[in-house]
Amino acid sequence: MGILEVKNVNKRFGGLKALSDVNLSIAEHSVHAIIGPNGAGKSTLLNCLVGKLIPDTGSVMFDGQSVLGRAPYEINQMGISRVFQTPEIFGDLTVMENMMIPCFAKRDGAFELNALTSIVKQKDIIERAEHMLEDMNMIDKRNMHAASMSRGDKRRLEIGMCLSQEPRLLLLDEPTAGMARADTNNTIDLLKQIKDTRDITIAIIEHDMHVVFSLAERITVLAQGSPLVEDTPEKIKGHPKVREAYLGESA
Amino acid sequence: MLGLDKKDTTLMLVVAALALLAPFILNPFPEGSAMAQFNAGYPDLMQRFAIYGILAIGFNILFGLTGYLSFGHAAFLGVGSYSAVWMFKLLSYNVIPGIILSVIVAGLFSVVIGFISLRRSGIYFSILTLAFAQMSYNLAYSVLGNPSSNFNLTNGETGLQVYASDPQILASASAPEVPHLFGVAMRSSYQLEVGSWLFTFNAGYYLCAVILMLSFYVSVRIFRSPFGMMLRAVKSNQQRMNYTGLHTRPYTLAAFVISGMYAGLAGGLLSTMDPLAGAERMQWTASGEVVLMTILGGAGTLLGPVVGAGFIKYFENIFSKINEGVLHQWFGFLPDGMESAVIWVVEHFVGPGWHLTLGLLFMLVVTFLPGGLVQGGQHLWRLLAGKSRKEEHAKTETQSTPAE
Amino acid sequence: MSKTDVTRRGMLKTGAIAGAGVALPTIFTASSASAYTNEPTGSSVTLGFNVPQTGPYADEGADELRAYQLAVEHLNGEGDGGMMNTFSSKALKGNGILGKKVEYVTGDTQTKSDAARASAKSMIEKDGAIMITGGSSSGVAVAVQGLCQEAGVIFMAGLTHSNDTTGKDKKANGYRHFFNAYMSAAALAPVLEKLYGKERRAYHLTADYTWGWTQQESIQAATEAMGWQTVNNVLTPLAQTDFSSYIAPVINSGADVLVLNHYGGNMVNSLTNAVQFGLREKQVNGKNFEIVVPLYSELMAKGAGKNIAGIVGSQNWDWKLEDEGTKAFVQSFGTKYGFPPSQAAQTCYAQTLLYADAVERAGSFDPCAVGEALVAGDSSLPGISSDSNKGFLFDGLGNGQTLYRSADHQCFKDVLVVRGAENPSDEFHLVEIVEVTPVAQVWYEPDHPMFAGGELGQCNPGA
Amino acid sequence: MDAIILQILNGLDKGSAYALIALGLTLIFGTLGVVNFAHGALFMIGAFCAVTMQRLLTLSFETVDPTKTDFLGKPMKIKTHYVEAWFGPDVGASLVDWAVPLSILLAIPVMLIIGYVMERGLIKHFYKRPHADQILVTFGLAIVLQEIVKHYYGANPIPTGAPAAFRGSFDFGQLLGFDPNVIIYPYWRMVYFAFAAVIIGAVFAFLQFTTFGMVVRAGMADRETVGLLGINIDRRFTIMFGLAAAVAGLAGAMYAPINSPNYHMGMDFLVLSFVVVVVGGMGSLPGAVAAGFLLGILEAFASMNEIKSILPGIDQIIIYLVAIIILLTRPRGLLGRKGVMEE
Repeated sequence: MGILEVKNVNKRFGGLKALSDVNLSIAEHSVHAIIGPNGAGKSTLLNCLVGKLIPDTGSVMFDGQSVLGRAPYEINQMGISRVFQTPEIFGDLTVMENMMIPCFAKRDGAFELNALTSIVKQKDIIERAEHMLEDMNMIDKRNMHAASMSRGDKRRLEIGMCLSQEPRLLLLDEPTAGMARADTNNTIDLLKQIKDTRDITIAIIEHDMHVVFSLAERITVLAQGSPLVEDTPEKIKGHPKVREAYLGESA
Repeated sequence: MLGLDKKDTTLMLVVAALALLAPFILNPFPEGSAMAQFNAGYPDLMQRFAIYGILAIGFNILFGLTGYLSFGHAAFLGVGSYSAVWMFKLLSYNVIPGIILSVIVAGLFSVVIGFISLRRSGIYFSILTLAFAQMSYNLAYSVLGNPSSNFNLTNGETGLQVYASDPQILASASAPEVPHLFGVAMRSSYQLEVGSWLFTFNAGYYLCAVILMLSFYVSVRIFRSPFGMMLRAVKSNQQRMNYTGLHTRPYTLAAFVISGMYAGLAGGLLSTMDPLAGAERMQWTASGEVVLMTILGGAGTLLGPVVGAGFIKYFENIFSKINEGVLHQWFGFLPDGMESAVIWVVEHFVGPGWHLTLGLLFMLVVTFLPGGLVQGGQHLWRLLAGKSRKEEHAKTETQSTPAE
Repeated sequence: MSKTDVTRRGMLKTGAIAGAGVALPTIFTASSASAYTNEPTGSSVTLGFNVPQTGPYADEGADELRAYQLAVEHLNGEGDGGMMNTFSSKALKGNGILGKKVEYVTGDTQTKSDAARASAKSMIEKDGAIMITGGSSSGVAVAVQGLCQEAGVIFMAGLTHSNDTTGKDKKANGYRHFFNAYMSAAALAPVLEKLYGKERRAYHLTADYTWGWTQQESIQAATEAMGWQTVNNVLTPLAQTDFSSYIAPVINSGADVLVLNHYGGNMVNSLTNAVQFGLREKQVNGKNFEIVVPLYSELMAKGAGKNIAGIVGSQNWDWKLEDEGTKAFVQSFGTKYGFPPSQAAQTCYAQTLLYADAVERAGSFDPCAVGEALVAGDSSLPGISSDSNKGFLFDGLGNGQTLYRSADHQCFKDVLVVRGAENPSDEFHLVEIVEVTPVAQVWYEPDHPMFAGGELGQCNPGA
Repeated sequence: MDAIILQILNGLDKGSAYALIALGLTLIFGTLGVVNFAHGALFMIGAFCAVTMQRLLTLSFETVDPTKTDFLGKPMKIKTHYVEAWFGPDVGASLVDWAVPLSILLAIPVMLIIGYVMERGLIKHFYKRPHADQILVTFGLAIVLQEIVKHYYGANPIPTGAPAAFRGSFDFGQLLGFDPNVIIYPYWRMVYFAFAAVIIGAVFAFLQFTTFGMVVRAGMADRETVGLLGINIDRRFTIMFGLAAAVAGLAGAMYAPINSPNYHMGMDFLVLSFVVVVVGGMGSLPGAVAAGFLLGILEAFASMNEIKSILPGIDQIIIYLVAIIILLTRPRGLLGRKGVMEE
């Protein structure tokens, strides 16, 4: 029994069948990659996991509880954090503030009307946020406007924000898309480090095979809305069906 | 002090000083001088500065922090005004129940309107709030205000006022027949004459000033609170909010209701200073006015909205009163031909032309002082002071976030 | 850059107190030494002219302001004296009021009660105005009247036509020279009967606010009393600009008269729309379809253009009247400004003179004394036997013999019934006078149901 | 039945005005992303183009007629229109009579120039600025334009009649088999409806069938991409702004005979037209037109006595009520696109 169990999920958009009979099980503490050509349904699947979309049929269980019908913030509070393809951070806020917000969410829940206490007095939150910034190696940027940072830094910040919530499952949507090689490698190192040091499960959607094969312990290949194969990276590498569906397309 | 850091304490002290010394600051010109026309230190206008300041501070909590542009805040102002006058009619002229009820009723109103309107964002939200306010205005002006019907809630065009036949069950014989605070009439004033200067200290104004300072203080606290940070986060990225386990709707609703209660408070105070509540207070132009005040002064800055409110009210009340006779006094020293030429030009911008001046001012400020009077002013000041851009940048970061 | 015009308190101008003065408790701006609000102690006295300068009634406000300026000139002995020469009371001498030079301040009501009150307050608090006058709508008049009552200054209403101003909302410190909705109806009814007969079915369109309601109520009562039926009364929103959807149902309603209880822009648009729909050419019940506009003004006639031809309504005054007062006023106003005055101008001019005259007769600016003088005396209008027929009787201000009734501070005088000219010879002859309805016909008792419910209360001097 | 048909006609007529204003507003929203609070003022200026045309055609010289006297008892000055002196009384009079249709000739260049100057001189600098700043600057501009018009033309409405040929009403009911004089409708209002239909059709055809229109539509959908193609989208957007101004101006000029123009008529329409645009859905031209007609018809129905007697005051709030209901059931109005002006 994995931490995330997807069973017989179907999703249609008008005449287009985006997901058909998707079954997926992600084991706890593993790094699980989902790959597939464009239009294979990767993003749709991800959106079904985090509450942005609701599947037509099927079930999505996280740690034994259904996530279906819950709003994204509720699913997040259950322990699933998501990193976006383009970093979604609070651009108008400082880096430190960016990091404090998930800390508040972790401590106070989805809503808290603490309108008359000063931020400065929130010692525990400040400590947590600073700690996480140190972990992310960004403490020197704490007073920067988040929007003015480089893309790589924004990505680090976003991952840090997700981690500061201590999620049990971290979903990454093409975390290295559009990154320079050096930034990509830094991100891989960061994710490796996270995997090694934290009590966490990672699911990653990725195009970049370099990233996938450096990180993943198991890989699911999605094509035309349904899983093609699921196996270890070594096996996937040589799988003829995968070559046909995936590499043929991307070539 | 009071849970504020050093910079905010300074700001708070500056506001307090401005508010308490307003009778001096606003009357810089001696009586009888030609410039006395520009004096603004008389009770009615000082009260209006404070009251509309409160309204704009409240509006800024919603618009400046969350970016949700409400075009219907006048509804809460109107509801607050009506509530206060009803308290005068039913209980007594003591202002306390009126002010309290105006805040409560406006709060309830904003819960309902906010709950529905906040289901949409952006311009869709603006139009929903506008629609609610316009409905309130139209109904208050006509259907709900017909004196000959049994259900006369607003007294229509004439405006809700206290009649001798009203119950006033708590009225005591010793209290004045005008709005008062435990016997001190709101319109009673002390006057101080210094040389040819005359300063007026009005009881009503000081009540407004104290409430303004409180409102400003609460607003500073909200700006510096985790809640305030969450509101800025809503403005910055709602998607990330949702995927960080935060429910944005309660945050925006709370901001909406707080800001609606500020508007109700301002409305209640308007009635307290002058116990007649007209329906025009709820018209879209009134909603638009508070939007303009906030943007003109600087949305998202602490002081901006108050400055913007003061600016607009000053033009409305001072410039509209300058007539040809006054101009002849001013320019009487010029040779005849030149005098009439100058007067001909200036005439377009004062008296009936005060709208033109205001319109031009809007355009000039927004073009040359982006971010409003306060931020633009700071920017200009730093340019003049010749500080480097880096320093400036570092400074803005520690400040509250600019508009949008 | 001389002297001290247009500012407050003669006391300061005399410079009696130098150095730091003592803080004195006051209500409004009456200092403890004075007996009433803004007692003028210097060589001048300040009046407050509060008129719409922006918004739809700005032109009407501008005309009111012209009349006020003219009145101030005449009071100060400049110009030709205008109606001061024809006014039956001879107390005014052309040396200001009680020897004090008349000065004035102006403000913008924006035709909003809030703004009007703010403007009036600023005149009282900042400029030391002893009297407030002006306005172009009843909502504003009632609001400012209430304010003046509280502040302890006299309010001389400008153009306000609602019954409430001197009815339900009357105040001891407030005075109205203009006529009202009841008088319009009473004056119109016999003329309508004469022109259109007793068998008529009327359809009312009514502006949905206080003035509209009282106007409609009055005209319905008056026309029903002479036998007309009222088919329908439809309330229209104030903000309405296109009345087509209210006019269309009239066509097949069986009505043969349309009464437009609208004022200003509302009236211009509803009338224009009604004419567009061909109502003027229509035949219903074998009669010509007729349109009635109970309250006319020159500016409305100008706005509606050719559409007003043949349409009957009422006016407080018209410059084409032949009496001496009117002639003097038109001559004086026309010479200064190049066109004849409107009824709004006339009522404002008359109110200013009446106020000044009352001050002279009272010998004081004390609002209570002035108020008493404004409606003083036991003189009464001839031909009306009523206990309430008491007040100040005067003549020569353009409306013939007029009574300022003490019971409710309303003027009683003849009312004009006018009609839009078919072929106006120029832009000043848009309306022609059909009949001057004698005052006896528009008389009512102060406790008439349409005016009941209010109390004048006590005069308030403010101190 | 006749009442309903009449109200449908009224609704179409009101809807024409709403749709025309909303169309221009949406063009500016959609192409430039600018919230234009001065759009109502453009409509007003259009109406005053008609007034100006009438003034131009009635420019007169004065001769003194000693036999008559004016109101001050002086010899009367008789005014003669130049056009009548030049072209003879008949031609002159009919020129004056046709002032409103002729004013289209004036309105098109005037509005294009105003639109061009406005965009190049002011709006251009506000593309990247927050919507709040756009509101402030265009609102300021609207006030300035209004005050200028007020200064020259006064605050009172100015009667601007339709040509005599279009006064009076058309018996519409007889066409449908009703008795005579049951369903009559003013000629000019029918002209206005037809005119609106032509303008709306022309704008759609222009956007649909010309290359220019294609580029603009592409720009509305994705400005950056079109910019990347090396197409000078800015110049086209300037032209679009002029076009939107011209549509608003023509709508105003032709509206003059329906209701006498006054200087604040733009503000009266401004709020309504924003409601129309938003109900139609941001960035959707067909949505704006559909919403204009829908709200016009509903407003006409709400003012019927039968409905008002059940729900007093419904005509005061109907538009806002409908707007709320539509926005709650359809998050982006009738035909709005995702992500336009939702932040």
